[in-house]
Amino acid sequence: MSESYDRGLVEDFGRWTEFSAGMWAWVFHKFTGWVLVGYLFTHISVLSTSLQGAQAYNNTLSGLESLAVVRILEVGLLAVAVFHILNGIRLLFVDLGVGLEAQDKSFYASLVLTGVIVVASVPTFLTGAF
Amino acid sequence: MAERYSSFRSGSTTWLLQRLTAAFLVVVLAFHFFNLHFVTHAYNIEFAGSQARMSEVGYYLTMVLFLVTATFHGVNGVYNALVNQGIEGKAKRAAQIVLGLAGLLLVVQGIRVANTLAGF
Amino acid sequence: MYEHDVIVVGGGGAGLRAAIAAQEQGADVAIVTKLHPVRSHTGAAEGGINAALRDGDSWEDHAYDTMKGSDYLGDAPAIDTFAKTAPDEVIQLEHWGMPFSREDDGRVSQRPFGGLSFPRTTYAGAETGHHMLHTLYEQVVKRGIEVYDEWYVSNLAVTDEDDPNDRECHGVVAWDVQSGEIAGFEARDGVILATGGLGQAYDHTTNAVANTGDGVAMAYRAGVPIEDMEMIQFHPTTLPSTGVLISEGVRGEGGILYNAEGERFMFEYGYATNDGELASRDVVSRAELTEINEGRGIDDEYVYLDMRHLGEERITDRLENILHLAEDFEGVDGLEEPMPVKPGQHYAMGGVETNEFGETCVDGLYAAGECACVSLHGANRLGGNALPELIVFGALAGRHAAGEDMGEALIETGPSEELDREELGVPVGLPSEQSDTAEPAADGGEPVEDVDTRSSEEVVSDAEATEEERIETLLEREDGVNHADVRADLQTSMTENVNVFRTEAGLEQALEDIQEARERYQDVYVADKSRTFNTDLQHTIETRNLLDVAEAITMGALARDEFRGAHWRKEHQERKDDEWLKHTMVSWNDGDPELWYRPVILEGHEETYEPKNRSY
Amino acid sequence: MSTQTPETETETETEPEAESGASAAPDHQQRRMDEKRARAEARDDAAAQAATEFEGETVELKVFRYDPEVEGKEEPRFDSFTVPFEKGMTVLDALIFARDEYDSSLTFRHSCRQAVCGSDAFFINGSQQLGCQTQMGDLEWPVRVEPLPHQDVVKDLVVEMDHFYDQMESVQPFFDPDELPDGELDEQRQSRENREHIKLSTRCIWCGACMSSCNIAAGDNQYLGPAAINKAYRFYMDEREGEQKRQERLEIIEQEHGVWRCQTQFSCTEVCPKDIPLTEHIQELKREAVKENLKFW
Ligand SMILES: Cc1cc2nc3c(=O)[nH]c(=O)nc-3n(C[C@H](O)[C@H](O)[C@H](O)COP(=O)(O)OP(=O)(O)OC[C@H]3O[C@@H](n4cnc5c(N)ncnc54)[C@H](O)[C@@H]3O)c2cc1C
Ligand code: HEM
Ligand code: SF4
Ligand code: F3S
Ligand code: FES
Repeated sequence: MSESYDRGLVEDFGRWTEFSAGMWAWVFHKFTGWVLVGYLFTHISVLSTSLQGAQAYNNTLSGLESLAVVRILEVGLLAVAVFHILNGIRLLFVDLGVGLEAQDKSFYASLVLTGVIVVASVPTFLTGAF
Repeated sequence: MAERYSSFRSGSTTWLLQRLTAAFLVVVLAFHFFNLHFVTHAYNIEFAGSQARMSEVGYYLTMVLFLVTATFHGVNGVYNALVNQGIEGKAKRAAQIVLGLAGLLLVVQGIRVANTLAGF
Repeated sequence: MYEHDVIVVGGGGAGLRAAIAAQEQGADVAIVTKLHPVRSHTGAAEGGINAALRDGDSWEDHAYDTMKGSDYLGDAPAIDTFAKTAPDEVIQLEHWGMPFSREDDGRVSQRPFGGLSFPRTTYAGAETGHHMLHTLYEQVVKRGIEVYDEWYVSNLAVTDEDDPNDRECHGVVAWDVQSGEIAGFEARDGVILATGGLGQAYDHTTNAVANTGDGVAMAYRAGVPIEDMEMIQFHPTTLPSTGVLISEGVRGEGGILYNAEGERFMFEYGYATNDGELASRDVVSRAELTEINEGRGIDDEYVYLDMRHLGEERITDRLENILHLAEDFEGVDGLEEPMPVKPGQHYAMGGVETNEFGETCVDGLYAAGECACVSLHGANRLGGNALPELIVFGALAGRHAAGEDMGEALIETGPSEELDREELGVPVGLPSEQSDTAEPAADGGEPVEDVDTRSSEEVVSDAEATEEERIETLLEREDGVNHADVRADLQTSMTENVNVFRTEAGLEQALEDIQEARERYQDVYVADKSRTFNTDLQHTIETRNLLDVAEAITMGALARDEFRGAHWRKEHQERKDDEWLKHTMVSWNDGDPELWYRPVILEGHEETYEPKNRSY
Repeated sequence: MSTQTPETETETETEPEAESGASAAPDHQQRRMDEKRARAEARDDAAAQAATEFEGETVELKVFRYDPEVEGKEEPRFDSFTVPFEKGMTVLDALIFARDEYDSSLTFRHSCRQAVCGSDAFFINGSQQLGCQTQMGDLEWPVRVEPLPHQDVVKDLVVEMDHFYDQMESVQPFFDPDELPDGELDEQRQSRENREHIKLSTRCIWCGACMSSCNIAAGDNQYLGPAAINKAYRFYMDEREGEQKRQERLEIIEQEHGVWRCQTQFSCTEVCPKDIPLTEHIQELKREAVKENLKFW
């Protein structure tokens, strides 16, 4: 049984609403993980401008930092990283077999905490952006 | 029927490494973020500052280790995600090669950057 | 056509044990079953498995309890074999890893059960059957025994000699439910029927929807006499809305029964002043119904079973499953409130007549488990005696079928020369119009006088052809009666008339109803024309089997005018040992059922029994 | 209401026959024909009346239909059935009613009606549950019943289970001790604690709900899946199990498509009708595997 019988629209109908906490956590963790890898690659390439000398490095960085989009993306990155960290810690506990019964609650806690940290950091991140 | 599950390496090592790197990354990533967004603000970063930080051996080593662990963690994570989607055979082999090379490239380039900043 | 040495029909406890035993004898075995083995109803058994394992207990005591419990309608050779072998078989299960409940010293626990003189019921929580079934299936997997699951066996391939004693069974005909393929299965050495119960003849039952007495009906129509069919056990504690069973373990642990007035009626009304709630099942069932009939029931329907006083710890340790059942199927929290219970059909003591090795009178045909009647339970089965029966006689039948020499059996099988016949004043059997189309002999071929000269392969392929035709006919019909209507009417009548309390008029009424249902069944049609997973077709064929077994149950009940074990007759309130120490036998007789009797054997390999008064 | 079919308008009157025997036959014949006609008419009306016929509450059941062989059913679709609601009615009861009263070709597995045979796991209102264990009253109406997701559909609510069985059987799900006590009637000893430890894992009824709910199993066909891993756990943790088989089994479950694939989504644990803490068991085995491997370093 290598392929599943395709139930077409029937298969998908209303399906996503029925995800439970653990599944959402998995989806988010995956998404944030991928974003972080993506960022890691971008990050290193941006920093690579330093190989062409201090001037290039400074120009690139300040050039990017002066863009409002970049600033907003940075907030996004923070959100992604914070969630991945918090949920990652949650997963580490799950791996240790600690608090399995509260796995849904700890997921919600990660979400809330991420929100709080991100909101609190917005002023710092956006200083001088606009 | 065990042969159906033959694999190229034991899953437990990479699984454990993924957790260990994660535990390490929690600390360093938090430090990194805090350092470059709250202590020094990202919009204030200049070559000179980076160079100053990088010249400290401790910091340099931490950053290199950070790079290596993050790369392993990220690349292995992506690979896992692909296997979870059931890739097999050629596709799997290709993923291993591509991801492995990308990771290597990233680490090499990262170290070059670090060296430059540290002024080696 | 498929070919194996031994073919086991049914993947419940009996079938699996038989297959393992035959395989250990070196036979090439296949299990053909309409449900995947782990879905068999053995998995529903809760209470436990009886076996004399400990100091202070002995197999003789177990045998004695069983004989007494049977109300002296059990055959001593069967009972002896059973009680003696059960301990080995139970230990065998333990060695196969079954997760029994344990004592502090790590040995398997035993608890008291109704009708037993020693606490000899081993158990695994309140899910004993589940664990036993899975443990056995695990061994089947280990041995790589072939399983044809979701294959419905619809007929036996038996030769056509006049006298059933001369017939030979060469295999079965089955169809793959999933694809609709009809195929013959040739058995070189033997066919073992292990198809389980027939509770679907009733509408309030603890039995599964798949328990339709297929094996009994198939063997019956192939000429094997069926024995003591009227002996139907009604379990005293089933949930009123679904029939789900509340294990006897609850009473074994100390649960009590009381009526609407809050009286502990087993004692207060003198139904069983010694054993109270732990009296034999028939006694408790009748007590409950008497309470209800006399207006002391709750909602005129049920009584209460209370286990709250046992305390949460003990309940969750030993009866946890009961809490889930009461909650899921009746919405009652067993820790907080008493559970409503009433009697429901539970077990068929009767079935295909076999000797103590599981062999029937037809050569190469065996039966084991609930579908068989080695005559172990007689007129009443003790709680916890069915599961050991599965493994004891399953194993014996398996080994015998695979060729092990076991010597001479003490129990005689098959119609004999001097039949002690009985006529009923009510019509039974096929309605007149059906008799020409009725299968004239065992597998539907032409009857032959002396010897059937066909090769075994021919016998199987002929049977296959007949079966194909029958199914074709059912599928071709465009209009007619839905089997579900017939089945529902049958079930209602059986529950009303052939229940715990039986009256002459009621039994006659039931026979009329069955006769009428038979006639309607002639017009039955299958609405679903698909070959893929056609459950409509399957249920239609099962309904036919239910008609045949229900009729045999009722015939036997009408003829037996005494009160013995589970069989209670309003007009005849005493056990008549002079007249009725004999087994009811029904022979299909090519569509014209015949009722006859065979004496009970009270003298076994080692023990001899004296009928005693059965009081608890 | 168990499996009993509710009374229908075609209930026949049962006048007791005064005389029995052959003379009654023509009579019976006549009555049979009459009844047959009446029934055919009744059936034609049944569908039309359905919605209005029942007194009291009714509930709408939307059932997934598919049959590769039957014209009009080759395309998957939903059929609606109106079923009279009674307190205590389960989804299985409702399905049986729909089948027996409206459409006998409606196909689904079921047997025990008491959550032990594991045949009737369906996708009910968007989650995997046993039909017999799910009260209609506890669901949002209309009730939507589909076959288990991520498995091939054979017909209507029946799915192909072979893959699930294969996975279950691939972990060598059988007991294989190194040695057995040889005294007559000697049993192996097992402590109560150890039995307690494996108790929950032995409850599995092979219903496949967990496997169907797991996204990883959906993506990776070779993944053993929660039920099979739990089965391995049952033996691995049993102190009576032999050392050698224990190692072999550990090797099977720590293959690439074994425990490592589990992403702790917990949906298996949530849907399991026997409340087996599957995720916990899988995690425990991951740790066991790591521990085992660390020993060799
Ligand atoms: C609720 C309940 C609780 C019980 N509790 C206890 C207890 O505590 N202790 C005790 O000793 N006994 C108990 N019993 C009795 C005991 O469980 C049964 O008698 C016993 O399990 C029957 O086993 P079996 O192998 O004969 O049949 P089953 O387990 O019913 O198996 C029958 C098999 O035959 C197959 N089959 C049937 N018809 C066909 C066909 N036409 N073609 C192919 N295959 C077919 C089925 O697929 C199935 O695999 C209990 C019974 C019930 C109902
Ligand atoms: C800071 C602390 C971090 C923690 C605690 C953490 C934790 C985890 C954990 C536990 C997993 C494994 C999930 C599983 O297999 O079940 C994981 C997956 C992953 N992580 Fe991290 N991580 C961190 C940082 C990072 C960083 C910096 C990156 C980017 C380079 C990253 C990228 C990924 C990716 C791509 C995955 C795979 C996601 C998937 O399943 O698709 N993580 N993380
Ligand atoms: S683990 Fe639970 S959900 Fe999975 S098959 Fe077993 S009983 Fe069903
Ligand atoms: S849902 Fe799947 S991912 Fe793991 S926790 Fe359960 S097996
Ligand atoms: S019918 Fe057996 S589990 Fe639901």
